[in-house]
Amino acid sequence: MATVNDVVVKIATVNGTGSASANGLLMKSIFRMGIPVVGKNYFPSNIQGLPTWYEIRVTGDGYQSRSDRVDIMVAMNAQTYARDLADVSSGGWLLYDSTWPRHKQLDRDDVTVLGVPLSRMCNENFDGARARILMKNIAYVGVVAALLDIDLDIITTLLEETFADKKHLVDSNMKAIRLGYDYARENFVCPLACKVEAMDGTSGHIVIDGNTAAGLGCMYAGATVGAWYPITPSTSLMDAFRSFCSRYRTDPKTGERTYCIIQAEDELAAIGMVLGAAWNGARSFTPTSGPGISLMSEFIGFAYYAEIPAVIFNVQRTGPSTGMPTRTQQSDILSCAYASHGDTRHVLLFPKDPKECFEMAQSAFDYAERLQTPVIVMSDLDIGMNDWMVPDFEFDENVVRDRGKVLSAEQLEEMEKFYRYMDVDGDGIPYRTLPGVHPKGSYFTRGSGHTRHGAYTEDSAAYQDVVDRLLVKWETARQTLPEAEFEVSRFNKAGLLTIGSGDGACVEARDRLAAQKINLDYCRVRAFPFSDAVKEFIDQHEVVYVVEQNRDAQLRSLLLLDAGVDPAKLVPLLHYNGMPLNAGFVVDRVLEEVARGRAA
Amino acid sequence: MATVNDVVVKIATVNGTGSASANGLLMKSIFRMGIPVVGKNYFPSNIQGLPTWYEIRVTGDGYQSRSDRVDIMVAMNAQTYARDLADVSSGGWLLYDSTWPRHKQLDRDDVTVLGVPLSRMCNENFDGARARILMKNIAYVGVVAALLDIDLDIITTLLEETFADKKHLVDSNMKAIRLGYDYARENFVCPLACKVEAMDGTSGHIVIDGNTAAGLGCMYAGATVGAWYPITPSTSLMDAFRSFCSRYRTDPKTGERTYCIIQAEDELAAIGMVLGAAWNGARSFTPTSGPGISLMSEFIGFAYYAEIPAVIFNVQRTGPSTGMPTRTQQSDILSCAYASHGDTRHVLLFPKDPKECFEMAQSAFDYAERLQTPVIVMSDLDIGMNDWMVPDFEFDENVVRDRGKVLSAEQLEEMEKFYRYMDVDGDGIPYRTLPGVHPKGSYFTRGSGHTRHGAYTEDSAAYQDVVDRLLVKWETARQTLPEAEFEVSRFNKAGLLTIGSGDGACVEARDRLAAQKINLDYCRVRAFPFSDAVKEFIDQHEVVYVVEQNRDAQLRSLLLLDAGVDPAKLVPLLHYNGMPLNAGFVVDRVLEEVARGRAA
Amino acid sequence: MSYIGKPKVAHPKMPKNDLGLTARDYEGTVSTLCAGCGHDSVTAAIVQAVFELNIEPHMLAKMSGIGCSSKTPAYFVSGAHGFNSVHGRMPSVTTGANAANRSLMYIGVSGDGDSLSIGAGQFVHAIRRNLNMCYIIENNGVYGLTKGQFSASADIGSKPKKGEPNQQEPIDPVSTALSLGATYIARSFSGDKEQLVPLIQGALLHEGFSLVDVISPCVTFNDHEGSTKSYAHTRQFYHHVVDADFVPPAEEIKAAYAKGSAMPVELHDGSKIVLRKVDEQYDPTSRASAFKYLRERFNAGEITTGLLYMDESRQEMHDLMGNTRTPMCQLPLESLNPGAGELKKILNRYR
Amino acid sequence: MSYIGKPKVAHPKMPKNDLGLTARDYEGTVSTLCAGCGHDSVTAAIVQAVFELNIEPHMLAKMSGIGCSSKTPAYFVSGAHGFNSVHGRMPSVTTGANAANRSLMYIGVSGDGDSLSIGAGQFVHAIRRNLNMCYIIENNGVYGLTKGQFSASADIGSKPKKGEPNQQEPIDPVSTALSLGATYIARSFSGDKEQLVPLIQGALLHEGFSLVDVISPCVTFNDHEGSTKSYAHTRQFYHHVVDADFVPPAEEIKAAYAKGSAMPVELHDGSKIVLRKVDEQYDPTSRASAFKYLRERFNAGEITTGLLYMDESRQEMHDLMGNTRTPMCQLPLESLNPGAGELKKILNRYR
Ligand SMILES: Cc1ncc(C[n+]2csc(CCOP(=O)(O)OP(=O)(O)O)c2C)c(N)n1
Ligand SMILES: Cc1ncc(C[n+]2csc(CCOP(=O)(O)OP(=O)(O)O)c2C)c(N)n1
Ligand code: SF4
Ligand code: SF4
Ligand SMILES: [Mg+2]
Ligand SMILES: [Mg+2]
Repeated sequence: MATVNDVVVKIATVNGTGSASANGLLMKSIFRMGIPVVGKNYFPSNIQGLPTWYEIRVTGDGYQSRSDRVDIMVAMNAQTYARDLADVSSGGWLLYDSTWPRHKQLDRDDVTVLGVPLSRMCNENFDGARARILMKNIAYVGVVAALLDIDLDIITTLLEETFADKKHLVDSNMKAIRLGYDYARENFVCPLACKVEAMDGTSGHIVIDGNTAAGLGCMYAGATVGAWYPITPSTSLMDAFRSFCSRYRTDPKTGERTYCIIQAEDELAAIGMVLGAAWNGARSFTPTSGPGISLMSEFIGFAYYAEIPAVIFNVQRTGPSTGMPTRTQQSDILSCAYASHGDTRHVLLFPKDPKECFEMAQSAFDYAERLQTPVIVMSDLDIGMNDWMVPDFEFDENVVRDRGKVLSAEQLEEMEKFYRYMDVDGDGIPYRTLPGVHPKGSYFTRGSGHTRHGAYTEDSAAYQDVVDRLLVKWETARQTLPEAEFEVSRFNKAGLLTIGSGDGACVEARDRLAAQKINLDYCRVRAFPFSDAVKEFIDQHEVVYVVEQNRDAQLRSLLLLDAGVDPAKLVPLLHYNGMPLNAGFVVDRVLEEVARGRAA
Repeated sequence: MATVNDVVVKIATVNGTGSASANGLLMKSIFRMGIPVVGKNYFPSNIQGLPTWYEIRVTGDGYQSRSDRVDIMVAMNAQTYARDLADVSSGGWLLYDSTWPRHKQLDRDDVTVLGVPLSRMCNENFDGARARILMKNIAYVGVVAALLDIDLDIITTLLEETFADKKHLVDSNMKAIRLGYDYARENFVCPLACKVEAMDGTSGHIVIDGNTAAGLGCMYAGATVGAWYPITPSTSLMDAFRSFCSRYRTDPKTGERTYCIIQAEDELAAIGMVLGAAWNGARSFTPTSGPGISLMSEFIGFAYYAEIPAVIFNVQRTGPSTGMPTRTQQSDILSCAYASHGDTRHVLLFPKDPKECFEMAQSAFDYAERLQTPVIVMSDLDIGMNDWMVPDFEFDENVVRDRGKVLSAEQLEEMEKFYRYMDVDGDGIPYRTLPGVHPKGSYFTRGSGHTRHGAYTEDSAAYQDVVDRLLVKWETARQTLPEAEFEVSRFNKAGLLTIGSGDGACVEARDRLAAQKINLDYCRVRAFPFSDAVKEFIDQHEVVYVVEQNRDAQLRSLLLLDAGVDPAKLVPLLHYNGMPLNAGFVVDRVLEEVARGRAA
Repeated sequence: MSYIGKPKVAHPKMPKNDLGLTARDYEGTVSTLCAGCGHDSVTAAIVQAVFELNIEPHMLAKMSGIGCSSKTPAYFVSGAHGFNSVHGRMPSVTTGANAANRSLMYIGVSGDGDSLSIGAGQFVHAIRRNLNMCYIIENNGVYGLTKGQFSASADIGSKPKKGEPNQQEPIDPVSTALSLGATYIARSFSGDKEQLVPLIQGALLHEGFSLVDVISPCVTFNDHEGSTKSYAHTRQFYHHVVDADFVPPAEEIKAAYAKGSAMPVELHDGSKIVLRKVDEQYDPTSRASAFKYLRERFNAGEITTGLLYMDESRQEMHDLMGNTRTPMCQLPLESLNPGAGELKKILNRYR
Repeated sequence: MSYIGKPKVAHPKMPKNDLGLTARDYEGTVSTLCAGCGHDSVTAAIVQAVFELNIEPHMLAKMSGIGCSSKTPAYFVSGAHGFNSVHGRMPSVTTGANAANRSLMYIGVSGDGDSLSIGAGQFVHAIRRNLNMCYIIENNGVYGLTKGQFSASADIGSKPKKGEPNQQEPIDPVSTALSLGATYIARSFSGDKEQLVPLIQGALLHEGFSLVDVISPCVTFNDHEGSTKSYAHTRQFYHHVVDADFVPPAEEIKAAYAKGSAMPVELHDGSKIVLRKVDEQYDPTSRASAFKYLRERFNAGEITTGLLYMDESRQEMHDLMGNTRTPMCQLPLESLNPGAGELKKILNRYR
């Protein structure tokens, strides 16, 4: 099938061989041609020597999720050759390094195999083992460029930007590109039937990963204290924050820093530091992943009960326990919503992509300070570590950020007496004071039983008074948090509901299903507790397919518990094998349910 | 109102003054008269000098929960005098130490105040500050004995048993008892209208607390490794295990021990030790409370996924965070059911009293070993630290305990190859091997992604295969665990459902409601996941009142998620101020709901 | 835990400090600890120390974990903010608090259970960062609040009230801190206020991590015969090696030091600690020799006390990082981002 | 992590140990670490050590946490059971495992991140219990698996690949272990198999807690110039003080020791460790002097290696508790309760 700007290229290599930059170059060059792209990286949980894949979906119609097919497989890893060949869609192509012989027995009739002697060419043209390996990767970019008809000028420009000060590297890279490009043009019919063509689909967009976006968001939010313990896939969030801050928050003259990043000894300490800093009035945060959340849970409960703001980024990965650290999932929803023993519940935000990571990284601090409670931004590996094409981020300098109810020295001066946990405004949110501001503001923060006045108590009524007020605050949160996104028509009886990185696949699935005359309304939830509108959305439909990336229908569980909706209406569509969600899965599962007689 | 064997005595003292033994003596003497009693201790979270209360309910009809009235208040603490007087039910009595004057302004017309110069009497009759304080407590026992008509011979016997080798202590204690007793008989009309009379309501029963019972159960279960970190209210469980083991598991000749108790450095370590020991085939356990569960959650998820047996006793206390460590609640239900990040769920057992603590302490090991997963016994402070009158424990020496699917050296010898995570029997439970048993049994236990063969994997299908099997195991657990207790009549449309220490109050509430012609069926759940019968019970009623001791309706939440019942049917009756549940609360709440038009 | 308020009537003739406050102004709510608990004496020493140092109450931050000892911040300086965190995690909270506001003075009160068992990791890492705080361990060899289990500082052979003597090697916070390079290490005894007060003062003013390990007997669970953390045992085997006097910036050192030589060390704010060597052999400036001495005395059954090690040369956490002196929490939010225009430029890197 | 199986064909002429096994029989699956990683050399040393010690593979328990280092137990002795626990918690799992079955031999492999940051508390307490295990830290100064952040053992001034040099005081596992009283403490280098193998053998046979701190460079993230945990730096500043030879029970000590004096120490199973002093000054039997020496050399920039401290006199965990020698997990369940009759008697106490 001949297509334009609708092709999926998957590259199989070995990690630690420098293929990442080659793959990035390939993706970027297509993006620079104005064509929307989706890039997904499937990498192992080790440092060097294991199979790794990169998948580029060229998607002229701008879909956001990974595809469910492979048109061109660049099979650079002998170890996974069989599996890679099997993965190619019928009618597709497989590119391999013909320097060495390959398993002919595995050949498929419906796949065209293209051999390019990449190693030989690079060995002949470059010196040194390391350079030869690197250049082999760049050479396959050249081959693919020829096969898809990617603009070589754009590649050149990209290389010039990357190696601004290193002209010789631009030259050697271009030489490798040329080797592949020319070989392909000489030996194969180029371009293939699936090819790319410059278009205007990317202006006003950038390509960025969610962790970088969140790190940038934290800087823009004015976060000053970041405490963390390294854990995949959240590590690059703090790396980004650090690199933006070292550029923009370091006095160029004195070298003095207006940010403080602490690599904690573990996650228990990281969250402790965040609480200490927030108690003192700094915007503080910690990025982590599942195991970190488990370790933080005692302190998260403390923050809920002592009412201390805290921003936590949970970049979710696959599985219980250590699981698959380099695969994606949305499986910490329940553990985050109810983290810690006792009656606790926590505000969650669900960004759908890097742009929302940037935005929610900022608003999370506002909510945390406004609500005086931990706010957990529920990202995942797919969003956090993959490159997404998203609209440009915006920042309005005139927006005054919400610092919540903090009493100033002047206000304290005028008060007769300050009581920490009084519901003065009826919204369940008390006033707080910061240490060092005014003598009248002092109080004793504690996770043990306390009264509305902030005094220690073991009295039943005084204790209950405070935990009951926290429920009032919860309802305030419900009104305060970002509203879900809806697409509703009057006629549809069924709806699709998802969160976060499920969005792309759901949007695409809706289009595909609509093409089959199955029309679904749509709701993308952005926060927990759920707004009234989410409940209404469910109430107004006969059936709602809840699409989420975990085994135990955790989002659906929260909907039952917090929105109090009818369980019979909520049909779980669960994807939890660690790969990012794709539209095909959603379409198939909806069709299955419809075939079983569910509403559509 | 004149009553026989239906009276509530509450004693207000200061902790650290030795009143605990006086109160125990009082309760025991009534029990020895054959009259059922309920004892509740309300103590502060400190060691000395703060108000503390002990409440003895004499309950000829054998109810198990605390009462909602106070007939006789023994007000020994000036600090809480006002509050204590206010607590007395109309028509009741207040006993105070008339050595010193008291707040006459506070007097109530409907309460009879009885002054006894306890301090003066004791100062005159005993030497030394410490003895005088202790004897003052014993003296009020004498007063109450006279007021209620408790048999002095029984008190004497009890003292003789307690101070078997210390005759002089028996004498001094009896002297103090006599001081109080005689003073009362001389100055008041004794006995009061509310009095006790010997009956035959306690034979075949003992008075014991749940932690002692659980510690005894662990010894009988053959537990050999106990790891723990002290935390109220679970500490006395390990103390009991230690004391039973030091008596019964220490070789009388060599002094060698067949048990190993490790005071861990914290709860993270305690659960790690339990897993290490269980992996090696020992029955191992840890007692803890809420904060400990939070800290253990990473390891609990590991055990779920790596399938390692572990027995955890969670003696629940009040509140999120440190909360009120000496008050009771059932508020860790959600955090235990879903402890840890990722898709995890855990088996819970809900003992209702010390007898079930003894039994479940044993069966918990069977379930853990059979199901190869953590089993959490959800006790609470009320059960664990209060004295309960319960039927004698039984132990059948002929019952062979279930050690689960562990391959022997012989079995391994005969196998071609052993694979750790294969579902050979279709019940979702694989076979395991123990280190050191046979070379063929060796495998690598890990919390990272693994295949059914036990090999490391990052493969989507192989990963999903294992977590899907865990769901099969979950269904096996559902069939395996102890069935709920039901009381069902054909005619009732409404039911009452509870767990654990909620039982006593619910049983009593049902009787009281029945007296008002409100008949409720009853279900006491004993395990999570819930059996099919629990679901049926709910399905068969129009409304089910779910009585639990937390703010967030956590049991009800689990019922929605795991039993998939109709939320509209489940009406939450929530009690969470830290005091043990009483029947009055249940009755009032049901009446409220009925008044609102709910089925009854 | 305060059922009873404490009357705050100061006698008009009570001495006042430079801020015009009396010692009363540095008290807290009434202690709920057992009568005679060592911790209450430490509380009193802290009150005196901060009173004399003229610390504005609200510029002091009182940090703690969980335990009888960790309750004590409620019992001193009511006018200071306090943070009673979770068990064993005071160091991390203090680290974050200090990161956010370096202008406050941090006093952390912990127990041997809180710091050496559940909190061992955080204790170690606060030292490693040279966190600017005064860290007091009220060391009684037991878990007081959970009723008397041995803690990790219990000595081999120390007897419990009932049961068997401890057999495990004790963790000595002082040697551990020496091995980790803490920059101010002192040991004292709750029963020796004279020694303790200046040690706390020095610890408060030292820029960096200051450890004050205070033997603070638990009268209820660990003050019987055979206990090596009892009042009697401590008094008997107590051995001062280097005492310290604290001299405020303005004052000159004029006291005459009878025993041993006196060595003044200047602190960052210009005040001084005068080390008075009681034992001439002892060198409080060398980790190696301090460690050796301590072990030898330990083996001889002695409890070495005083200002055991001091290093004014190492930078504290913020300075190691090159952070601004303005407290992070006081930086205006608007000043912390490069604006909309710069964002555009940043985005261009991602095209 | 084993995508490829490893062919297990042993050459017929390969040397066999007393059990008739070849070194091949002590290998594991193919390593997935970076080519040149120090950890792979430690793996090789372990293989040789256990091969030579004639350990039955299934009687060895391989314990670890999380990290590149913690993966290595998969790469040696496939025939042994392994427990790859969670990050930093290997010590507690090993404690429990040992509590249940004292008849196995325990080897724990950890990293500097795993042991000195998240695992610091558990590390400390395993030492305190004198847990009978061989604890190997594959110390590379960085977090390898999470891509090169400094660990707590990074030296002051050590340079990262990019970014700023480390400023924080390192945690030295050896000095920490000395301050805590570990009973066998060694340091070595992954590049010095000759020194490393007998140190591991001694550690395995020592009854009690044995620490082997192995400088094991991370070629990917910490082997560049300026890194103090690089091959080059370690080789340059490497300083043997006491080497050790392991002599099995049966054999007599007959080797002649050229440099320094030789001191045989008998182990519990009758085998011996012969300490060969390379540096006459060094005394491996005194915590105090060992600490002093180590600090002085450390200040001089040297990396002191060898068997640095040994104490055969202290009892290990079980013996401290007086536990039976029969593994707890092998006690028949029926033997562990006093029966129904005794239960009746027990209940009578509660009437
Ligand atoms: C996570 C957690 N585990 C256990 C406890 C129970 N607990 C409270 S205080 C304490 C020990 C206190 O000992 P220490 O720090 O020495 O203080 P002390 O009471 O002796 O002054 C323990 C174990 C807790 N509060 N939190
Ligand atoms: C609770 C938790 N936090 C963080 C991580 C991420 N993590 C994996 S390995 C590692 C550090 C490993 O460093 P080290 O122990 O020195 O081993 P190396 O890789 O250097 O051999 C970290 C932080 C994790 N697995 N679990
Ligand atoms: S129990 Fe011990 S530490 Fe706690 S208050 Fe009493 S004496 Fe002090
Ligand atoms: S990253 Fe470093 S520690 Fe990890 S395998 Fe590679 S070289 Fe070894
Ligand atoms: Mg203590
Ligand atoms: Mg490392």
